Amino acid sequence: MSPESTVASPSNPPRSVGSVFRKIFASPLALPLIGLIVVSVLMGLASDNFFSVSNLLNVLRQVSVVAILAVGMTFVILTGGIDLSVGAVMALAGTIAAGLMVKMGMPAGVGLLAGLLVGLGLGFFNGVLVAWGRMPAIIVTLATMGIARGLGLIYSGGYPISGLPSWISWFGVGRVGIIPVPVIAMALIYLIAWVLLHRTPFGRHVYAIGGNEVAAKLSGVKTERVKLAVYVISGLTAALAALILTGRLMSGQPNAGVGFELDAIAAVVLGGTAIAGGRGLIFGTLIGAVLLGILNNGLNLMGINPYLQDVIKGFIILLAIYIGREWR
Amino acid sequence: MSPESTVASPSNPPRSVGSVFRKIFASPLALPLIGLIVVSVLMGLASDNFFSVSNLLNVLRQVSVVAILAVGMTFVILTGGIDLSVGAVMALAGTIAAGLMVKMGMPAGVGLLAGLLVGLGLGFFNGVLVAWGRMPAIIVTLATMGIARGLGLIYSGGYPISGLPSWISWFGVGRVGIIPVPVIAMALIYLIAWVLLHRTPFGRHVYAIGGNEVAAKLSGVKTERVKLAVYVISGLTAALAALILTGRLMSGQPNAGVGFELDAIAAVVLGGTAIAGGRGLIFGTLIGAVLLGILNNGLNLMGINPYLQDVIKGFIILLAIYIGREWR
Amino acid sequence: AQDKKLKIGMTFQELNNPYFVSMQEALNEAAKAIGAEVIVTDAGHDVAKQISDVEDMLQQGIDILLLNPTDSAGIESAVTMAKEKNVIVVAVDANASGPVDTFVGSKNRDAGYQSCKYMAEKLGGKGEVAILDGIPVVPILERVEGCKAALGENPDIKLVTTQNGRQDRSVALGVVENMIQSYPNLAGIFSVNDGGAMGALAAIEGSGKDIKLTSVDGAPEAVEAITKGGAFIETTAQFPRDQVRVGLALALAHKWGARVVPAAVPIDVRVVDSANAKDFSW
Amino acid sequence: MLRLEGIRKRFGPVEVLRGVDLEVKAGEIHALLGENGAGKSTLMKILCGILTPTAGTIRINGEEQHFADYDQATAAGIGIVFQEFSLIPYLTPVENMFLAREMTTKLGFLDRTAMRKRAQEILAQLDVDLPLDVPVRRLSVAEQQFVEIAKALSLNARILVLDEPTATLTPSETEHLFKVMRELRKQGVAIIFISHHLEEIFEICDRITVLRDGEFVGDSDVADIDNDRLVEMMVGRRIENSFPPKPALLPQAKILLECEEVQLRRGGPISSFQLREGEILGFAGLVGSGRTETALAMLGAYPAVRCKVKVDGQETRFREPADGLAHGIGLLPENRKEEGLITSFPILQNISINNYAKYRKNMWFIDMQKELASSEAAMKSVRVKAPNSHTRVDNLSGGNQQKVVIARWLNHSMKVLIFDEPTRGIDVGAKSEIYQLMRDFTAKGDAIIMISSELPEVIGMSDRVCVFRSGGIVATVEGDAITSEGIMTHATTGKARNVA
Ligand SMILES: Nc1ncnc2c1ncn2[C@@H]1O[C@H](COP(=O)(O)OP(=O)(O)OP(=O)(O)O)[C@@H](O)[C@H]1O
Ligand SMILES: Nc1ncnc2c1ncn2[C@@H]1O[C@H](COP(=O)(O)OP(=O)(O)OP(=O)(O)O)[C@@H](O)[C@H]1O
Ligand SMILES: [Mg+2]
Ligand SMILES: [Mg+2]
Repeated sequence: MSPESTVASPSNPPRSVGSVFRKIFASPLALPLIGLIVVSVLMGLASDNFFSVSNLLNVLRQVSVVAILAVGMTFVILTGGIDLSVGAVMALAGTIAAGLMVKMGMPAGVGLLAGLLVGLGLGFFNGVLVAWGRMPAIIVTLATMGIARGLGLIYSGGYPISGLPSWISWFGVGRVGIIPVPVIAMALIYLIAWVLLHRTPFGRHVYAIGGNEVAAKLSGVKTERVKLAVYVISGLTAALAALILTGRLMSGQPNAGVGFELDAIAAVVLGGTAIAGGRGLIFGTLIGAVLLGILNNGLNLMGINPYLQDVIKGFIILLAIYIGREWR
Repeated sequence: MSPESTVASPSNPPRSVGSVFRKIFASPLALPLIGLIVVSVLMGLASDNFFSVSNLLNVLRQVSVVAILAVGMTFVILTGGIDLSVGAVMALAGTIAAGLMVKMGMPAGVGLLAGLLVGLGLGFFNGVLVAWGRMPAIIVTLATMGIARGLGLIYSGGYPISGLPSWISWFGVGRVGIIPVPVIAMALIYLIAWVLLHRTPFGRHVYAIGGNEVAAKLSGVKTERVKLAVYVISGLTAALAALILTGRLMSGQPNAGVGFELDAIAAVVLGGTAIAGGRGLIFGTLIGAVLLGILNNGLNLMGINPYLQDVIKGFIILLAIYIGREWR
Repeated sequence: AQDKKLKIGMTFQELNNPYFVSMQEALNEAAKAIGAEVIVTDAGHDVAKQISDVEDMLQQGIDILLLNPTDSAGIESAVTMAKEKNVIVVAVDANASGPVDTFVGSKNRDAGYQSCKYMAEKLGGKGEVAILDGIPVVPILERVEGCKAALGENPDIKLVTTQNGRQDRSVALGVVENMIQSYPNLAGIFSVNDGGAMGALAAIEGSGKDIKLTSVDGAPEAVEAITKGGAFIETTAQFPRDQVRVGLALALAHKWGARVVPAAVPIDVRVVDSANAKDFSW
Repeated sequence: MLRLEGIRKRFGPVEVLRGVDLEVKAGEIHALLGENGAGKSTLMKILCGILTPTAGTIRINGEEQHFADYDQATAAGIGIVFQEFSLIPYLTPVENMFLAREMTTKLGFLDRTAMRKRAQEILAQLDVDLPLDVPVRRLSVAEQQFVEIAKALSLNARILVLDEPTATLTPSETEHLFKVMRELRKQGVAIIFISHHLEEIFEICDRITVLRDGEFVGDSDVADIDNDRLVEMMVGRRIENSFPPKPALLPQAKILLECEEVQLRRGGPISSFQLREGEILGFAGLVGSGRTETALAMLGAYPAVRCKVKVDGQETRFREPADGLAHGIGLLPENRKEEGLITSFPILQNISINNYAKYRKNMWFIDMQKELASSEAAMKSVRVKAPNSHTRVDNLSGGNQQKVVIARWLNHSMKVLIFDEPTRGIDVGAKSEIYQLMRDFTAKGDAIIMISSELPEVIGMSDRVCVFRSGGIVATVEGDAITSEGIMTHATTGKARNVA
């Protein structure tokens, strides 16, 4: 943004071993990755259990819910928007899905479908208001957050909804080989997101809108539709996260996921995506989410006083962002 | 932002009754104000108690804490930043102030001063990282939020700190005539903020940075210092809000103010300030904060089911923003 | 307010927890029986909002305030204000500072003590245990205190860690998963409430380890899990409905002019385990 | 081929186009001329469906057209290069060129090889060599300009609108652009060309249409008109010699600003220069020769490797432009929209933004009356065309925006002004006024550094000229040595570096 940041870049880098290395280093993923490695090593030194396979899979499984929310958040932030409703939408989707199965005795498929529709519907609602209503995303999604939480509580009457068919837990705790199902789901969703962002016109348009919305519109990008789509995607990933969370908790929880939106945003920004939009990589978000998960896990493993954990986490996030700030 | 939205402003408005009316209507304050009036009338119709003097003063007193936080938030948002740490900073300032008085037996003045210093210090911390560290405000202040909460809990051991000298309650529940002290404090702070924003070079620079930071910098505005200043102001208003809150709660509460940052942001945006910065009026923020307070109060007075209140509040906020969106 | 219908206001620290929801249900039933009007608010764990809620209720002219404070010290000014308006104030579940007429609440220290004593017995008096803490408010802190006292009576039981699950199922799940990773020999977990315990249960089941879980509350889900058998072996039940019923009764007694109403009515807690879980409900 | 008839457009109470006609034939380069704010860009936006006219018709090949948006216009064969850039800064040239009309494989995925190939074809047709894999924000202004043109051409436009494309180009690049335009003309493309450089009109255009204050003034074949007549049509009066006379340089003039040892990049050339009171020092060179960076480095707005500055003989270090301001040195940036204007402010506050020391009241407060009076005077002195000083700057025409930024600095009591491309996008009439204002400024003993890519301006205005090449000053010429041959030789000798 500042005049200094517009420094000439090497055009047509010469191919050599050094330059390959430099190119890796020049990738926007490099710094989040370095942050991840540094934090992992620190955690490994401080706690013997950290680097066990079972613990690493444990971290990935814990991370999966926020990481999946962060996929939708990445799309939204790339267009220069924000979605504060993801945690509440996730809770509502899980609650409705569980409620339909348990309270209304519907087949599980109907419940899951309804959960997805809740996510899509609220995403659509956000998207329409932001894109055509031209209302600021932060306030639209804040309002949606309140609405979704309220609806979840009304529907459930404040009680968590348990008594789900036991196979639902497969989504949360199942494994394929040794890999937990949530981790596989997360990997798949990230792959799809990457293809969407980097191999389709839609992805280009997402980046273009974040880069310069007026110019994108002038070039013929259907900015409203693209913006609608990113909020719908965010609603969809929230519903998918709900599925995994429901499998993990084996119940529909209207108050689940409070504050998850902030974790998802932190993951996106830690991953190197510019909060103003236009720049960022989806795998950066994955790195950011894992970084946050490792912080939680490692500090827990070390048995640090929980109050102190918040403080340490805050400083480490600051440090990670500071190191990586050139890319922002 | 769209080409069409940049409508010409009235040129040399002719003086006539119609045009005075039009001018009032053309002020960016008009729409928030209309929203406020409409909601008030609705609430008045729905509940007999709403329009009593005692209830209106009651609403203003309830609003005061968030309204004061929203002053600092307005400065920050005008520069294009955001401060998610205000709620946590407020809690920490109150906790430290109470702790010094009660646990360490210091004179009340020292405690209050320490509270203010906590606010200033954390604001300074945010400001330095955002201005000179060039880190995104959303993530810096998110981290500060975690740090401040953690510190408050560590300091207090998780217990609220009570046993304050009873005169402290004057700040929260005292009255001058029939006007509650928090309301007077709020009015004073808004006046000072208005003068700062509209009658001093500093205020112009705040708006300029939000309008175009690069241009402001190249034309000789000390953008870093101004940005530092707005975060310090935000920390200061958080500390002032803490004083009133402590008076109301008669204790230092490390858990107080969770989510207040979102209320403050909602007040700012409802008041017509552009979330991207550069445009907005401080009295709009006051209107926004009062609107939120009236919603809470009115829905309570009507005895609406608390779950449903969230939903209704969400929709009314959306409606208010939709009506007022032309100014954004 | 022309007709002299009795107005009862109750402010809850939160209403997305079955414990408080069942209180609300009991209140509605009781009020219906005596033909009173009920106003309910949800503070969402925010004292400042709770004070505002009380202020709003006072504007509506309530006669009785049943107060479930999210923070005992912080709510004092609301109590004072209510008393200034001659409203009868009864604190329910957690006490409040200030001129409260009566406090009705569980013996929280006892609850923590009994849960952890039960666990210690089932562990044969030895092994590593952990505490899953919650939001730092007085009742929760008392439960932890009670638990630690019970554990302290067993020299071979080692309290290896205390982590905060924020009484939230999803947070607790992750925290307990990590606990299990870092303390492979963990034999028991005490959760300060059933919400956190349900998350801990999911984590324990996911790990496939033999870890015994006890908790406080007696929530339907917890009771169901205990009935089924498994890791969740005990919850020390509170009686939320009875707390409200007793609280309302005492408030009415005040209203009718009784002068020797007890200032505090501790409500007993009861150990619920697989033996008696079938027959227990709030 | 294209006929616009009776086009009218009003924005609120202001009617900016009042019945304009325009007729363009296939294979013709048609100049659209007029003062700043005459309505040229507005008319072109209407042609492209971005604005809807209040009245009037658009006909293409005799058929009446109503474009709801730019897409429909492009479908009808219209392509435009906007006055303000419309590229996405973080996307590469190829991505920008095919934005919103990406080529895809049968499965709906991007066909990146095909797009790259097509982009290379178009660029080859333009004879332009660009790095294709870096985000466009890293390209020079000229390179960005060619990306814009390539983007418009990738639509196979039959009608191509170029709104002041040469404002940001150096002569050699302009020449290059003209070659491309001639080629396109041969292919039967109709080109509408907007420029304030009249010599360009005579060089390349076939016909002209002139607007004044939103009205159609007349049209003509270029062959039938001369420079003076053209200016008269545009401005409504005659303009004499546009450069004010150069005063004699005092030999004992004090040195106001001295720059010893500026090095922009590690290993790059080291330059130095002196600025004397009462003079205009020109910075000439090709685009990318480091003029802007040198100026920014002096003010601490660009991280140079080395930069030693002396003000009034005192060694000084500027960490940011505010330090320069405190020493009486101000900068008019080259890019008004991104670096100059506070777009959310009205004209008034854009002028007063950095000048509050002048309007102070009771120590801390702004004297609003003084602010208004002084800023309005400044606004008048550069003749900003706007209803009043409360008009928002984003509603102004490009040239008028530039004038607002100039007014900001002329209203200041500065000792040294660095004007980076001061007349970019300014019409002929206003240009000579600005030249006069610059001379008035130096006549008080103050000095100006003028960075300019317009050779005639450099020659006409500068008392001395520093010529830049690849990041440093290679020569300083003075007096009669200031000739276009002289400057160009210095600017290009050695490794001739042609951006385009
Ligand atoms: N935003 C930018 N990011 C990276 N490199 C840039 C940027 N702008 C210019 N450059 C490069 O920096 C070098 C010097 O540019 P600069 O703008 O200082 O040149 P200049 O001589 O002032 O030319 P002009 O003002 O005519 O564009 C050029 O190589 C150019 O490609
Ligand atoms: N959106 C708008 N709202 C109000 N007025 C506008 C708007 N856009 C342009 N104008 C006004 O219309 C007039 C014509 O502007 P336009 O940009 O077409 O001028 P131009 O001939 O291209 O000038 P230049 O040579 O400076 O680029 C100007 O007076 C400008 O202030
Ligand atoms: Mg123009
Ligand atoms: Mg330049």
